[in-house]
Amino acid sequence: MTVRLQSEPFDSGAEVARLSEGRAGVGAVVTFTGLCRDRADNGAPLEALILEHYPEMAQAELERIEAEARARWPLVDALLVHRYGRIRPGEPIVLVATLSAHRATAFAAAEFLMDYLKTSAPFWKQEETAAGTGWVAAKDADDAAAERWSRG
Amino acid sequence: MTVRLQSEPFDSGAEVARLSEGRAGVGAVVTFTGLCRDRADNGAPLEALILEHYPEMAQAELERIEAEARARWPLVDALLVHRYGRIRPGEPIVLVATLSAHRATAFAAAEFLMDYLKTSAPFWKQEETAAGTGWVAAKDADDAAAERWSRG
Amino acid sequence: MKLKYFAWVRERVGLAEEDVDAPAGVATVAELVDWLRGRGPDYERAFAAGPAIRAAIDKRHAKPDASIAGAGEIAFFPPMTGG
Amino acid sequence: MKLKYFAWVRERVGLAEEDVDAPAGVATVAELVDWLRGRGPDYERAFAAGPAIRAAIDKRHAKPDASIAGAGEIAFFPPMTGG
Repeated sequence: MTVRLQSEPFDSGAEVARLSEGRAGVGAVVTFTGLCRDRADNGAPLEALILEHYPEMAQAELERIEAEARARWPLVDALLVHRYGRIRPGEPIVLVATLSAHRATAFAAAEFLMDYLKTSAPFWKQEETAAGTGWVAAKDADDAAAERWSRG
Repeated sequence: MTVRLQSEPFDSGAEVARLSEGRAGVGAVVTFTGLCRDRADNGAPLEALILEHYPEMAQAELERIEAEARARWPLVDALLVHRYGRIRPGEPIVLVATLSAHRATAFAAAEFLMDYLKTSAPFWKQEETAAGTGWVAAKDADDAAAERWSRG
Repeated sequence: MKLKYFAWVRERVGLAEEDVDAPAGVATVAELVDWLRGRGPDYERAFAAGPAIRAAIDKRHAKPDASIAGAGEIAFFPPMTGG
Repeated sequence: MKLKYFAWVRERVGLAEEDVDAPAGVATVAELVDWLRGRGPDYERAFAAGPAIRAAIDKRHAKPDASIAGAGEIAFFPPMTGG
């Protein structure tokens, strides 16, 4: 179980290959990779995203989210990688990978990790466009996505 | 949009890297990789899986499933790779990858593709163990998983 | 028409495929199965599982009451276990 | 105690962090925010968004009515937009 914060780009495929290697009981691997798009939320061409974070809390919060996922589902392993700093279009921002014996577990845990990460991990995005730099507004849809895990 | 049947192993990371390259509007990539476990369904050590398939129908059926996913969700691209023949523990069996602007879409489409593939793509697994070779029984849970997409 | 058999249906019938001419009156998948069961003990054993056996007409899933009129290729197989 | 500010809260306050001694009677996160707003126009502007501003006490999310007694580090920031 690993949580990693870094400014450098990462290679999702290589990360997951390393994670899966020699795991005999794993039948299902689900990955989510969040990429930097080439457009700002308002549609303008995007130069870059700048991700600010609260380092000590980000590490602690991601570890709490991962522990919660492991308590809810029988995971063989999980990986969370999140970048900070300046990120160019096409580059990866975040990676979530879940390894499990069965696919339903791997899917549910990966979605849960992403939903919670979006609403509770202390990262803030700025968009850099020709018009200047502006903070990205939080989306109600993200709160709703995280909320569904606390029902029932 | 690609559907591929092959007997050779594949590299999920490399497949997805190739698929994602230069896709400026993609914010979310979800992958599912199904791996051959080292145990048969009854717990005995597994030597290999042998996958039989109905080639022309498998190709057509996977294309229909993919078209259905594209009709339901706005996907930038999708990839389905399924192996047949002899597969050893630790090797990949199936890969589903979905590329979309947003994560909810990519997750939903990937789960849909896997659920339908499990219950409608004409593949049949045999388990090879020290005790001999036997056909894997279909799981009620797979039918239930596919069924949920037709509700509501 | 051509019949194809897969997995344990294939093993029990003892053939991967064959060409047959079903008699008049055999109009649906279910009627074709009934007729096949009368062709001998291998067929009887292959199709004894009844509703657990799936069919496809010209590479599309077909229900027991589907018409086989004009079908070029009909396949029989157990529930699928891919993925 | 140490206060930390992030994203546009940081920009509006004009500081990334500072050490403060809140007066007696400031017992919760909400009371601390009220007190900070009285410290000048930069603070007023930073905290005018009210409930949209989130807080963390010692690196854990905290509600407005959470007690700040014994807190070593309190952070204020907008809703998160990572991932």
